[in-house]
Amino acid sequence: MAIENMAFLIPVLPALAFVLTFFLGKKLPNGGAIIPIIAIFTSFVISLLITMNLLQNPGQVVSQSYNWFAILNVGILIDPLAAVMLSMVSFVSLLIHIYAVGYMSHDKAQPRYFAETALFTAAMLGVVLSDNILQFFVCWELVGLCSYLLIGFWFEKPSAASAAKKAFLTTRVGDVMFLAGIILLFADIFKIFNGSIPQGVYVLRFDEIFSHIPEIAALNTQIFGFEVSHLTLITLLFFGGAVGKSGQFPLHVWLPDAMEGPTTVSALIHAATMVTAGVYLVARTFPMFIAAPYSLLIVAYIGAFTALFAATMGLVMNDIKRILAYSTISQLGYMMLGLGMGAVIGITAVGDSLFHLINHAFFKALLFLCAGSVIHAVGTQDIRQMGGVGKVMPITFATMLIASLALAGFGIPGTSIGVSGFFSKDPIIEAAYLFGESTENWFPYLFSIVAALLTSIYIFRLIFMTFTGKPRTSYGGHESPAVMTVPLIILGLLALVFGALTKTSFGNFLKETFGNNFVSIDIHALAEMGEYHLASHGSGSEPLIILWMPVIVAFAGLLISYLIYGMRILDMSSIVSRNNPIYKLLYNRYYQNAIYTEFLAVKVVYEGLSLAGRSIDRGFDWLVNFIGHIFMELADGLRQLQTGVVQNYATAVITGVSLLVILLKLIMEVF
Amino acid sequence: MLNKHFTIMQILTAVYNFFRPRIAGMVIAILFFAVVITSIVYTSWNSVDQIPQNPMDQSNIKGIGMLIFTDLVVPFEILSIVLLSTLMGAIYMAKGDGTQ
Amino acid sequence: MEIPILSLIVLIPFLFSVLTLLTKNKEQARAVALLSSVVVLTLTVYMYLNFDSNTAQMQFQEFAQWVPSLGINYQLGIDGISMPLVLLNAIVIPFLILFTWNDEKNHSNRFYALLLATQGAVIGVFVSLDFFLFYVFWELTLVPLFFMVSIWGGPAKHKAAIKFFIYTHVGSLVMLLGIFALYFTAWKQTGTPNMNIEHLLSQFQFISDGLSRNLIFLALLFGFLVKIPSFPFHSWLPDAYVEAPTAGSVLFVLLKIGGYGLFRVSLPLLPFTPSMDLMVTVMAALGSVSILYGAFLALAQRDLKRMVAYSSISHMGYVTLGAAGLVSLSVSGAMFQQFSHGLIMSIMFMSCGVINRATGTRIINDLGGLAGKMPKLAVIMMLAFMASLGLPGLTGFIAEFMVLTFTYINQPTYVIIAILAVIITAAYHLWAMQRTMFGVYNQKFGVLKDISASQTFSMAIIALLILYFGLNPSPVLNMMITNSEKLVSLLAVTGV
Amino acid sequence: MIPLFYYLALSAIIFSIGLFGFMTQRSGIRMLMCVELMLNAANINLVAFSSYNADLTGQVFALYSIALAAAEAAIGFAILMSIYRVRDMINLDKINVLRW
Amino acid sequence: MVDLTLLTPELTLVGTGLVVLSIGLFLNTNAKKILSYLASLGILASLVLVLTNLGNGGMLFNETLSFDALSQFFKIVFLSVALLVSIASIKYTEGNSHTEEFYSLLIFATVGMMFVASANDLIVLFVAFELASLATYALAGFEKKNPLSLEASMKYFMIGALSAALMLFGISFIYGATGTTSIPGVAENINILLGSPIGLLSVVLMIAGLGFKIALVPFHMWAPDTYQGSPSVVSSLLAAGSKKMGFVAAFKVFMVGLIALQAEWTTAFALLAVITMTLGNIVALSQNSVKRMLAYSSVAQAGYITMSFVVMSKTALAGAILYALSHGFMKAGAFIATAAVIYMVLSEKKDSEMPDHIDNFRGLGKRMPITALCMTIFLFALAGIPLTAGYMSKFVLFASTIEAGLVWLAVIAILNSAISLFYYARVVKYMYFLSSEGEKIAEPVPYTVAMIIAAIFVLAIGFWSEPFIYWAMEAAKVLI
Repeated sequence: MAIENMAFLIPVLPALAFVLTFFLGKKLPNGGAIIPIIAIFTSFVISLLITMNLLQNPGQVVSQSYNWFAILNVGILIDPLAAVMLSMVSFVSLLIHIYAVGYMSHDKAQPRYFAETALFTAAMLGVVLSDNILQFFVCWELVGLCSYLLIGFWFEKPSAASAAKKAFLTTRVGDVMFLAGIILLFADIFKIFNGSIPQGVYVLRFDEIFSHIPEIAALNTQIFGFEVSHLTLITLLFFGGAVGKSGQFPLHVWLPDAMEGPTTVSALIHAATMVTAGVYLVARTFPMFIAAPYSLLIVAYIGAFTALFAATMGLVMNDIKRILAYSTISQLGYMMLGLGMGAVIGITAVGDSLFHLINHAFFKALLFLCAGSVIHAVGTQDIRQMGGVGKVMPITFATMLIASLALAGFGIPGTSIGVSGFFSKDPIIEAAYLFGESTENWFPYLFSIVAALLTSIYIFRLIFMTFTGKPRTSYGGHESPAVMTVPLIILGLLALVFGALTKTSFGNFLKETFGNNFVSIDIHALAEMGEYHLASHGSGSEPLIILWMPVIVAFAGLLISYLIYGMRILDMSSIVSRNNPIYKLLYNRYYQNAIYTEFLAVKVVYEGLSLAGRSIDRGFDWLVNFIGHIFMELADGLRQLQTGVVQNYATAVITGVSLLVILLKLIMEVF
Repeated sequence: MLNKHFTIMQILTAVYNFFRPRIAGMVIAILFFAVVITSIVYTSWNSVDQIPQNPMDQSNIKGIGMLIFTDLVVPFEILSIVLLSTLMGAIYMAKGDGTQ
Repeated sequence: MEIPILSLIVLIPFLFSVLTLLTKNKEQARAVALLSSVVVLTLTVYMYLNFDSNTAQMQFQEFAQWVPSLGINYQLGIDGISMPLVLLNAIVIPFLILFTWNDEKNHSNRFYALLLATQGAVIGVFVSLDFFLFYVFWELTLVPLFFMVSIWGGPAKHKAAIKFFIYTHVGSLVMLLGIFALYFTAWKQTGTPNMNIEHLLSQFQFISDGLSRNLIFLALLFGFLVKIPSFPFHSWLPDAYVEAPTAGSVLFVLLKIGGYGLFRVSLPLLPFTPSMDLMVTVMAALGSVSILYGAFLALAQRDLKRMVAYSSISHMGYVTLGAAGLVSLSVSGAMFQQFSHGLIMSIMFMSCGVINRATGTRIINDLGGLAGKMPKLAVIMMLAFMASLGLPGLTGFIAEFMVLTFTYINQPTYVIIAILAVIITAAYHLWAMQRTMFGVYNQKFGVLKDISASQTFSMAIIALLILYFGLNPSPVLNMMITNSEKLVSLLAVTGV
Repeated sequence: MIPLFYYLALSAIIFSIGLFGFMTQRSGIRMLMCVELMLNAANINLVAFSSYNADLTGQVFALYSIALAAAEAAIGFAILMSIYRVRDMINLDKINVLRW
Repeated sequence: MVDLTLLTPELTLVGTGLVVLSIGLFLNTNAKKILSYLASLGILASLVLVLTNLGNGGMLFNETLSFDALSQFFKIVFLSVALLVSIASIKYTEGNSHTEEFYSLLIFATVGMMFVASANDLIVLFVAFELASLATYALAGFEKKNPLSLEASMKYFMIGALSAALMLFGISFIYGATGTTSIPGVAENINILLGSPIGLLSVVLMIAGLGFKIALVPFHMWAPDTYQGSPSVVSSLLAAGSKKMGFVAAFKVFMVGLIALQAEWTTAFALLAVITMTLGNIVALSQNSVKRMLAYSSVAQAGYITMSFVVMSKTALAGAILYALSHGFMKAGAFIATAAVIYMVLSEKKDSEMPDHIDNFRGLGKRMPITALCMTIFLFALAGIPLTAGYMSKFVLFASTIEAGLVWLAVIAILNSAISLFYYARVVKYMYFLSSEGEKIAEPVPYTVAMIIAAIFVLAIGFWSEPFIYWAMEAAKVLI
């Protein structure tokens, strides 16, 4: 059992690496990259060992917690959910660090880069490990900080600096909602304990929260007229935080701009790890979601809509990284949809969406890294200027192709042949179908199918525009060095094989998450509270056509993009032009920029409230000065009384005497 | 003897011209006077009914003398200092520096 | 043997401030000043080490008769409320002196004398248990700052100094009225004049008519609110903070006597004021409004230092809000906010000072891309800005979290208003950070050299402290919690 | 015998005339005369009360106040003389350099 | 035999006055410096004598003179102010051929004040009052050549004479109604005054007479012009010395004599106190001449002390008495400091028309460090900053006003002292924060000595206030 008490090392080692690289980085070769690589490797090994242990006896969960301050604690919880995430995060981060050694080789601020990525990994591992909601929030914000620092890595570029600010602010809006959820949760628990929390009870720990779910659900408040249960409010506020972090519909604007940072950063943070933190939050607090009426439905709808919405925009992007960014948003939409399907398939939803999360991490990281090596070689990010890169960079082309196939999701349902993307996305679509069947609400299913179609269209558009055809501009493309291609190959293998191997064992491994020594909940009892009636049978019993639909759609997408971009048989100029309203709408990204920055941030907040506030403040200032001014005026006025003539003084004395007598006489009469 | 006959009108106008610039002072003085007179009138002074006439020596110099040097000797002494200091001050102020 | 440690801590700064006046040149003056602040620091640390943090009683008490016929005596003592604030002052002042180590100021011996005098006066306020002594030190804090702003201040220094002096003086005079009323009613009830704070507070509930109790409470509250400063009485702050030299602004920030008064005097009185819940809602409303108001105004500022001044108003709103929460952890959260605000704001003002001296301007739009030229400053300033906007892992977050979470229980509406301000706080901090540090470098500044060794050292140490207390607040927080439990228990007694 | 009231009325009248003169006269000497007038009015009062209360202190006080009046007159004229020497006029309403 | 030892302080003082006068006749001008030393020693001796027999009281000359804690306390005030003035005027009368006149007038004025302090009879009070006034008329006009000084003494004389007449008129009525002139005697048979309007008239007349000396509002018009015009040392005597004489006379007349008419004169004083305070403070805001500003500030301070008549509690009286003492030191010190500055200005350019203009104070911190420091102490004491005499006396006075429940009066007083902070801080600002091109000047020794003594006492009362408060309480017991 020695491995359990090594668990705290997982986040601590990368944090140590951050401190060392930050200060000693300059002196070491290529910015001291070796330190974080070693640290993350050890964390990966430890988490892998713990996962192995957990696989044997899933009931035995690692859980340690120590007193932090007042009634709050700091602790570690590794249950199947956390173990899987730990291994994925450390593994992907390790590969990307190795890749970054090559990618950042000629950048002069390498120590700072490696320090920040090491800190990011530590924070992300912290998020995954934490056993209470407060520590979760603390690491959650630290992850936000690292993304701010890394997006704004090349801070000389004003666009990078403003992108970083935009990213931090938008995620901050989500974090505020998350904080509000924690505050509401704490207040309710405080009420439940009616004012005095017994010694040694850590209020915000997950087991404590889950054990009080029934009481919290009982409390409800009036908001805008209709009755809302506190649990729904808390879960939706948590979901608000997840929307902010994972770039779901209203708060996704920052993710495309986050591409300003180096590609390895995009790969690590905006593909594999950070953005999935939102999904992980919903997964970690899944019992609360399932016990809260309506909240899972809202998760599902937003997830589905984002999937479609992002995919439409992905179609028209010309910058290679922005296409992948929208693809990430779309896939995250899928994961949220998967969790939302918990309303119909219960706990397995967590397994499905986590499975998609892990696979997506692999092939999306791979896509970004390939894009990185293409940009590294070609020098531009605009796919219209690329073409025929495949001949020059065979390995990158091959791995990119595998990743695209995985993303589109090719495979034979029912058998274990297929790309990992297929095995993870398919159950979600089937669950959507089941959801449609049981609640007559077909939107999620429709959105997911159309999104799948668009996904394969835009990914293969990218493949054909960059790798096939004649080179449109002259570039001295050369294959990336070994240090970059090796991680590509490893990720390529995983993208191909991982799905098939672990599709069943992954599912039931994750079922154990909420039934172990740390916390044991009866999902069905909670579901009743949430008014969700879980479908009795698992997926797989749909008619044949539904089973094959995802694969058909993937092929259709491949065919369409091959015709348009591969063979160039259709003349796209009529569609891809300014006057085509739909294209313009998509190209301008539904004018979000205009809505968010110009109107909301600048007009309403800045001009409206701040400048108004400043004028009020000037009013206060003027008031204080005015009082001072009155006294000076009065002083000059009264000063004139002193005429300097003796006779006037005498008159003043005498009048004073006579008036005083008369006045006193009056006052005496009155009182 | 008046070599010119002054008509009542001329006297009145002269009086008016005299008082016109000083009307304010006039009003205040009359106000003060009124206040003093009313307060005197409304007080009932318990004065003795008959001033004690001491038929044999009309003057009360002896009484005053006795009083000055028994009860009120302190003011007397202070008065001497007053006169001395006023004298000194007045001479200092009045004495020119011998030029004109 | 019982060395009068508290009197030493209060009197040494005054003594040395006179000594610095006599020194001839700058080198001697700053050496003497540093020596005095280091001595005070060691004494405070020694006191902190054997300070028992789980009793709310007064410790290290000292007593000496001063004016027996009026019941005034020289009485000092320290407990969980005042210990962290004394620690804050004792820690930051030496580094402040180090920070101003080599800027060429005229009359630098007067400068250091005033600095030490303020330190002595502020610590005096925190440790005095006699209301008369409390008021004397309270007034004494104004005089050296008035001189400091007027001599070494910015362009409009005279107006700002006079305005600050009179505004806070009126506030403290109204407080004096409250003290008189309390003092004399207690004198009438107990027959003997006694100026001890504990005694007066305990006599407060026996005052017969409710109206005078309300008036006394309001008069005292007004004095403290002007000093914090909270929303309606804050208009002296922007001018005073902006026109003061860097060291002056840092001293202003260390001047936490307003909040301290709130905890020492107002909260014990609260349960016995007749219209108590009105008072609590007023305090909570003022707190949350000043948070929002300060945040919005900070967003609208073009001058960096003025923005930091308004953000200080916004942060101090948490103190009033936390105090109004009337839960032991919300009150200790407010106390911790005082402590953390002192640390964070001192670095922010120091960095404003450095930028102003290096580039000659504080207008945010003219600055740009300083991170390239001044990396050390950039890192420290980044940490300070992050702490100030409430990033977890730093003291700012701990205080904000405790105040917001535990005040929500009694004052939900005002916490919701305050939460809105968190986004605006993040906005103006990031906007300022991005405009000054990142983006394209403004060539007209020519070559800029980074902050000097002494400045880096002092700012770095305070930054490390912020990090340390952010991660592990309990060394300071436990004593606050014990005291706030005692304060809040008074409420329970009266069945609130 | 003459009731006390008449004396008091007389002294009040004289006092008011003195007051009126003091307030309105421009020349310093006339103002001094008016001060003398007022002091003597007070003396009348004192003597009247002394005789009607059959108590001599009033008369002694009157004596003292006469001495004081003399002293005041002396210092008054000395000041006026030095003003005349410097300003060649003693219209006191012109002497208002010190004002506001 | 009547115990004359009580009278020794007054006698020594008169003795020194006469000796100074007579010796002065035989000395030539530059030898007259020893006269000033002699006079100061005389005053010091008298002060020491008062301090020695502080304990024993008693009545003299069948109750016309009473020696009790109150009179001793005020004698200390008068003598210490006179000492400060005499030390300062060593420099002022240097090379002046009439030093003996100056000093003897000063001494006789102080004698007058001392007799007023221990007067127990209206006649003694009036005569001593007149002695003090008459002596100071000549002092005010000491600079015969300077038209301003003459104008000042003229105004002072004219209004002084008028007020003397009014007071005499008042005393005559009191004598008439009560039949006696001894103050306790008046208190006994007050019934006529009580019942009839003449009581009200005599109260107002007495207020007018004494109000002139205290400089309450309607009767204060002379004060700014006289303080500005007359030599600074004399104005410090007037402001610090004779104003307090007015107060002790008022204490005796109203609190002992006309105690029964309390309703009338409390309302009168309440009215006058508020107006005096506010007018004094507000008009002082806009003054450019420091002496005139100090004049208005002493008018305002008189308003504060008059509050004790309204509150009528023992602590209030103790506060007023303590205020009288500390104001004596503060104001005398401030005027002497201004005298030093004027000396500096005049020594540079002879004919500056307004030597005490505030611009001349520019950069004083650099040019005359000791004067600047003492002036700052006095100004902050006048403003009421803690650890100074001003603060302690304001503390006791305002606190007692609250104790008596007159919260409105305390609030007005507090706001007034806030306003006063502005014009005091303004002078400090000129001294320390504005620079001037003048170079460091040797500060005249007598002025510095006087200022340092005053500053020491101001800080002493602020810091070790226990003895002073104790004596003030003792003095207050005499009245109530």
